[in-house]
Amino acid sequence: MLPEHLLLAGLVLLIVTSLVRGMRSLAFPLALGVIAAASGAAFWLASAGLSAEPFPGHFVVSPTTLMVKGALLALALPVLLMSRSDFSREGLGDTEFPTLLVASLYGLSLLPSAASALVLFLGLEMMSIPVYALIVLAFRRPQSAESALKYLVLSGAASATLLMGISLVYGTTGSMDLSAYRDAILQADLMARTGVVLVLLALFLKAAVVPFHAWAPDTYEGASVPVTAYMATLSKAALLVVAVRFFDGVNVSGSMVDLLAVLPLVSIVWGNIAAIRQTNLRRMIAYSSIAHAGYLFYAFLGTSEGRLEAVTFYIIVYSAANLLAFAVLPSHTDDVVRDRMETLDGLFHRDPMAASLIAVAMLSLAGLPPFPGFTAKFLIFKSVIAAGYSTYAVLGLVGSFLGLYFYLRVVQRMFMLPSTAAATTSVGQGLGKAAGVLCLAATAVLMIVPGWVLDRF
Amino acid sequence: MNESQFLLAIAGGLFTIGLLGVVIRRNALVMLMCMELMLNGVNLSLVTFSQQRGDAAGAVMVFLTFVVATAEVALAIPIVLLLVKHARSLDVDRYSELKG
Amino acid sequence: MNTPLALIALLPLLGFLLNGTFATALGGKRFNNTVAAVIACAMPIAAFALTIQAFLTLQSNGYTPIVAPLYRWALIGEHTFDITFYFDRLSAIMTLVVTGVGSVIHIYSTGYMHDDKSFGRFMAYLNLFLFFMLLLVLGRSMLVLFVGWEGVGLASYLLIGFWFDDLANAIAGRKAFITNRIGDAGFLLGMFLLYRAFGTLDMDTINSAFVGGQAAMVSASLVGFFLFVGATGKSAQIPLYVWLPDAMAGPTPVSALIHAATMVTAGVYLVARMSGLYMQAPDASQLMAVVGVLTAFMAATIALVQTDIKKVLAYSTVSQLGFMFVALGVGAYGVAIFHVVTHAFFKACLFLGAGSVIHALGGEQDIRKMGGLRKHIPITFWTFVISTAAIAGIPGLAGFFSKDEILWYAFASEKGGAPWLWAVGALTAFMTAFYMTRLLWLTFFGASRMSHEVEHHVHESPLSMTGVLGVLAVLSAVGGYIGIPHFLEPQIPLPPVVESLEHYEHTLLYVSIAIAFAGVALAVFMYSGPASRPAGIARAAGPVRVLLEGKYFVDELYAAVIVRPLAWVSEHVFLKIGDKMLIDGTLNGLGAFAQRSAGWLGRAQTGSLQFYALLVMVGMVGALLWSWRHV
Amino acid sequence: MLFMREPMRVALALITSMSSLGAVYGLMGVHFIAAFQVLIYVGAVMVFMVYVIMLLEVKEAPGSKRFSSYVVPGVVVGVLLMAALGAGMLRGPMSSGMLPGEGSGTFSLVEFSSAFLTRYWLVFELTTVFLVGAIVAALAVVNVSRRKQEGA
Amino acid sequence: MSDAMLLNVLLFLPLGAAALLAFVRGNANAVRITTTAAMAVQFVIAMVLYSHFDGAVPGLQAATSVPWIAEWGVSYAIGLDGVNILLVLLTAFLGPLVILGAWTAIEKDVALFHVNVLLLQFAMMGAFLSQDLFLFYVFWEAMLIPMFLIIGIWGGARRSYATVKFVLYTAFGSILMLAAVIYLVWSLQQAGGVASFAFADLLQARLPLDVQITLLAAFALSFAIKVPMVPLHTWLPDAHVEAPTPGSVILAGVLLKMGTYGFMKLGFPLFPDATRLFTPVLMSLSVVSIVYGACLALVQQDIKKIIAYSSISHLGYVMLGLLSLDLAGIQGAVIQMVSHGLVAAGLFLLVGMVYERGHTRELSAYGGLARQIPVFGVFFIVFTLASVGLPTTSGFTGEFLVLLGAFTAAWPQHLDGVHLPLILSVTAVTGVVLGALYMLRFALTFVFGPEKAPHGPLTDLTLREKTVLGILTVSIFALGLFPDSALRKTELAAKTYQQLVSTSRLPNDAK
Repeated sequence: MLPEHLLLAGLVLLIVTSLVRGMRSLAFPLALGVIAAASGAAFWLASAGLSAEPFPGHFVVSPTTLMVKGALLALALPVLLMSRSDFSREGLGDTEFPTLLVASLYGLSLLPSAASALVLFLGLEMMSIPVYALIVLAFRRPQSAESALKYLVLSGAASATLLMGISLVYGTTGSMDLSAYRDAILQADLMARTGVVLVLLALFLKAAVVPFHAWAPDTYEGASVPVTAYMATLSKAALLVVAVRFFDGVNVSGSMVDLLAVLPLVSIVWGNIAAIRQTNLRRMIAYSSIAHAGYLFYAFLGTSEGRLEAVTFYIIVYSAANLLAFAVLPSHTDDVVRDRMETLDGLFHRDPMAASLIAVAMLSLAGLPPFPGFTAKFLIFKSVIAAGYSTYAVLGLVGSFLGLYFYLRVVQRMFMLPSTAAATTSVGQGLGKAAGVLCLAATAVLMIVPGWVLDRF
Repeated sequence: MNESQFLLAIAGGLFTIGLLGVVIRRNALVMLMCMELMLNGVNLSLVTFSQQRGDAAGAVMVFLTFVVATAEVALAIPIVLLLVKHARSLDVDRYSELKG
Repeated sequence: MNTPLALIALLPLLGFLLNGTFATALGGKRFNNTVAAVIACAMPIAAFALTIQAFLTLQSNGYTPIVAPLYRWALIGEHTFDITFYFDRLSAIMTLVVTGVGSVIHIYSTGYMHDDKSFGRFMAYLNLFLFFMLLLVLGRSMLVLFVGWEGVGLASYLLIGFWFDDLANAIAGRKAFITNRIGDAGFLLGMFLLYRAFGTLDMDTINSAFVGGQAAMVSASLVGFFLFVGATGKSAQIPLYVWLPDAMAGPTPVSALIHAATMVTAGVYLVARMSGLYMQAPDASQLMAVVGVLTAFMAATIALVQTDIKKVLAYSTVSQLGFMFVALGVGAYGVAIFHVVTHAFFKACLFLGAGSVIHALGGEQDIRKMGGLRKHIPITFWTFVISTAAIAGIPGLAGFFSKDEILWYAFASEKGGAPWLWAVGALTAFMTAFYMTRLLWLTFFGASRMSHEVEHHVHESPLSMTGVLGVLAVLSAVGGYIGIPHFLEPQIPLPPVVESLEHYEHTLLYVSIAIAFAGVALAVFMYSGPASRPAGIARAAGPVRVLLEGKYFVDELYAAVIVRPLAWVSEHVFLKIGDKMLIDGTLNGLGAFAQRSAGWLGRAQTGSLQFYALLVMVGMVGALLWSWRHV
Repeated sequence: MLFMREPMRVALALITSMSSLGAVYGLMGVHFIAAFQVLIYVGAVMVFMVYVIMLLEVKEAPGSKRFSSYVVPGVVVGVLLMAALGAGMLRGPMSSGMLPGEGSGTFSLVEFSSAFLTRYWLVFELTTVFLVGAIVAALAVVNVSRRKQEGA
Repeated sequence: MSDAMLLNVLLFLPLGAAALLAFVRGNANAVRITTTAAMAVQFVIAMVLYSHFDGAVPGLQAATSVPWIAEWGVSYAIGLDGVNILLVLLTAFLGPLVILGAWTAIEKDVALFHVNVLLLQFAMMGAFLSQDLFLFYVFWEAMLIPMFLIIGIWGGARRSYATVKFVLYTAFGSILMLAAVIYLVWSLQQAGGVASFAFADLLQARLPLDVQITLLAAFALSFAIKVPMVPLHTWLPDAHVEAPTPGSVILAGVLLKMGTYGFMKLGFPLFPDATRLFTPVLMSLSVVSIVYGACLALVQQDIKKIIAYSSISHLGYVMLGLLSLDLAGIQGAVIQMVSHGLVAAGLFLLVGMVYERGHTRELSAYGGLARQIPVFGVFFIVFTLASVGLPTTSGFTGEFLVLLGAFTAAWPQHLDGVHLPLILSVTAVTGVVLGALYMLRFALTFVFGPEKAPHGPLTDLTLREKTVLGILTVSIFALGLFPDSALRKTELAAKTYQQLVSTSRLPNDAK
């Protein structure tokens, strides 16, 4: 578990830096290095084909899990890079943000290789606890606390639900191993079923699937841009990885299908429609992320072989696009103003590069070819149809069609409206651009050689 | 209705009451306590099962729950404090500015 | 050997390209009028010469048709569409007429249009017309014929609307084009049927196939009908004749060349060319005869009351074309062609004469404002007299022979000849004599009704015009002695005559002579006397006069039945209801619905934490209960 | 505790229920859990709670509503949920309720801790890491509030 | 350099040029010249490939195929065949003319505009060339985005509405098509074991009738929207009216061919039995399009709308020809596609030139243009007549062959009672009359009649404009007078299409 060790070391060092006055400025580069190293290590181990079970029944590593780990960690880099625009000033999270991020990432990196509910739960909490802090950290606006509270309460409820589910499954199967769920899901036993459903619902709740989505828009809006980016992409991604772990090796059937088809479908439609009217960027992204959660859970209708591949590919594409959009978002001293759609009006005339990158992101999120968002969607719906749920696939596609409108609205605003706000530059723009380019490169790779990427999983 | 079932029933009840509390109470602190209550329910059921199985895993999980619960409270309280600073009230309904 | 044929058609095209490019605004008017005139006239004359040469060749090798393939237009599967020229007795006659009359009219135009600001454009158009007309008569395949067929339509469209600054002219041009298009649609259908039956469009092949009787696959009558629809368009027969009178909006030489001498006879040529088919199509032939005679009669009646010099001639053209179709209908194809030729001579002469009159009067066309012109413009007068006599059927002149033969076959042909056809025809001939004499009299005799400044500078036209008039007058005098029917006999046999009727031939001859003189006499009697005389008769006619002066209100009828309903349906049903209301309405409605539901969902996001928690609870209960369905 | 107005009362009620739970654990023979229950919850968490409650003795206007506006639907759904969960948990396979003590049932603190440090020591480690993270987070939040005060 | 290599260059040239423009920001003219140069080179390459293309050889030519997403059986496969060769040539031919013809039409964000045009060119080429369903779909959809931007940024007043309508319309069709594509490939994988998106493999597919019908419906919806066929056409007038001149030209010139091309290349050959089953319906729709489009063109007051609706009518002929399953009809359809590309492009260029001078699209605002700006008048009449389908113009070749094919195919051995195909083909012939009606109505007050101009006298065409229109005119007459060389290239493909669609491909067990 080399990456984890690296992160842990990094965490300790970061704490040290935050304590020692003179070293505060080191925090950011240090975190950057650590995360890069960790993800690099993960990739390296994966390519080395390492597969081992350092802690039987708790923690397993295989090339695939390492790849996922590496990818997720790599996606954290842009988050960190773009954070400078909000968290650069002394005492305003210049050390806290990196520290908390690394702490959260540590938990996140446990998830792909967790083999027991214990580790899984722990990792999950370890990932989300720092996020509560991150939300309030910027405190650019009074609502941050409110959004933090909403997130905390509801995800606390989610944890409780998850635990309840776990305990029920434990009750029926008598084991905390994730392998136990394979039987539990297939069992026609009431308690087992209840447990599994509770677990699933907890995941839905954390991943913001209708009707458990309500916290997302408020939280995303209240949090600062980098944190929103982190929540919308990485924590959601981790959630999906967890889900894959739970449903590993199971082809869902019966009423589970209904749950996994109907609720995601509803959230696809709900998210895409509700986003139409949004005048607030992060809120819109939140709704779009609700819809995307829907697509992602659609993947679980498919057979278990392709599932990890489909989900991972999708979340990578989706996260890359989201991060791309957030990274180059023009910064503004007032977070509320920055969040308004109007600030995007005529962006192309102020900052062509940013506008173009955001446009790419939006179109990729909309799933329009040739952007990778399409390939990802294609992969998901391919697996759904292959599993024989053509009707659900068609409905889902039509739902995704609804989403086209508001993504295009953003493009229209940036390219087709006269510029309103004046160009504002602030600290960290450069790094933001760097992050954007990073994501763009990722997107390009995913667009041009999707086959190569897919073969890695 | 044997003993373990009775315990489980209680566990479920606690869980539900906790959730219900989140729904129907306005006071932020009360809400937090209700969440604790939910976790307690879970713990109870975990312990019950682990007892039946005679297996430590459940107990370990309970241990984790303790830790997590503590951490959550430790984090929730300052946040609530922030809120209160902002608008001198614990009434959650005051904090519904983010919507739409 | 094949070069001349192609050249005959291509020379005028060359003229068109040269003048069209360099004598118009397109090339910045590099040619002055003289150059343009020389080029424009040289081409048709050269073509005429080539035609004569070709004709001699034809004669020399015993009238075996000359076939001159040019290139392959398209190859579909095993069926080829070739661009091939074909020169036999029929096309020889037509080509001679077209190039001959065409040439002289070109010369005439150089005088007539000399002062026009778009002289070059005019000559270019004339050449273009000639090119297409020659394609029409020289083509072997119906495809080539059709190319010419539509091409002449185009040329006529452009020339009718030549003075397009006046919208009325442009509208007249459009009317001509559209009406012709309707006919062309029928033509196309007939062509398709033939293609389907024979896999080729070469007319000689098709004819021989029909004559040989191996054409069971397709009903000749149907094809005949479709082609006749085409002919009615081009040759101004009922119901599509309406465009021709309006076509007089064009310059007079155009009326002479296109709307009298050549283009309008294309329909006649087509039927004669497909005679082999029509011989097998009695129904279609019958229809043709009836339509022809009705057209002749109707047009003649309208001509009785027209006061515009060109309109009178226009309706008489329609009427004469009717005669030709009668001939075709009763199987006397050669006779029809004969009348085409003679008609080309005298009608061209008449039109050009009218043109000369108009030219002399500086644009005045109303015969009520003329009179007594014979002293001022004698040459025009005399040529006009001759050609009028010719069309009226005065014995010895061209019109007499051809019209008489038509009437005879209408009476006695075994192929659908009938006494009533003859009767109507004779009546029409009488009217023709009458209204032509009326025209002549009102224009040239009696006292002058011209305003003084007009009368002041009335002048004879230049030689380029009067010379042409002379030539045509001579032709309309002697044209009748060319025995065209008998020349065509070996190719297109004349129909047999019912024996029982043969002995009527001379009787009918005298009768028609009498008719001609009667018509002339009546007209002279009416218009030489005091003006009260015709006025009285007009009063007596009452409603009939209204009907005639209203041209039977056919235009109004078409407008009410076809044109306006079409526009109305398109506007109110298709556009307003179909596009705007049904389709776009639905789509915009859906869009609005999405917006509204977005609003609803937004309101569901109350911001209240408890509500969210409640949602969670509801979801949990629902999910749990649902999930037990299959347990 | 759902119906008491004063947060403090609620807290006390919670404490009671927790300690009684501890008692139950004790009865079931898992003494160490009972110990934890009492120590951590009652000892730490709730004390903290109570402290905070006392700290911000916010004057709730007497007329202020105790319940949110969703009390009615909440209760209804709550009852349903309780029914659902109850059904789900009771109609399990192990309804042949094995009383504590049967089978390999109870195990002493020794067994537990040995197991904990052998089979589950990873979890143990992670817990520590987790706590570190939590502390950092808590500190961060506290910092924020402190900064707010400075700013104010 | 081998033909295959050349083809790849042909495809990627615009992309390269776009990249160049994106980074090299010169002044407006530099951008325009670069674009034109790139397009011109592309056209030259296209000409070379066209001349090398041998119509007598069956199958693909100058083909490239390399695996792209191996595990799905997706490959980057492009190539020339009789179906796309003419359209590729058309696309490459119009490219430079569009830029030249609308040189001054775009003054705002010139670089961005030309980048978009080049991307659009790339996408369209790709769609025509691709021989792999996935690749085709990607290009097919990729066309949306540049067009969306072109209309949306440089468009008219109601551009926002028009763009959204355009994109949503088209995307809706594509979404269902996507489902169909996935299902098709998956079901083939079920049957044959191996997944493949290659046209060649898909055209072997044997599908039960109900499946064929469902899939055809999805494909047809998507293609019919692009064509567009009534009643899915209402996006076109709006898009055309709002689009800037070059946008309209490309839209009418090339983009509309996508739909008919899709039908000919995929829609019908993939599902022959369903196609034959639904031929009456589709045929009726195409005839309705012919008549309906013509009628609507008859009552428009906006000069761009007239041409837009005329496009609907003209593409109805293409569909009719394709559905007639008669060699003449199919060949005619192909020619008609190219012809409409040339004619509509010319007309939109002309309208654009007038718009640049008069700044309004109201028909009633103009009059007697032939007198005011004679050269313009000449070209306008030429293109009008070509659109009317007058012999010797390309329009005639297309319409004549289509109608010939449709009619001969529809005529029964013995006339007995009502016979739908016959009625349809006869109705289609009336389209010839209607075509003349609306185009001449357009010409009547526009170029003829008393002189009228919105504000101030108009200036006649510049040399540049004359050149562009001249080239187009020549091509129109070339295709009208000597279509055979083109027909030679496409005949084999037409026969293949005919044979594919007319032979049943139900599963063996089903028979």
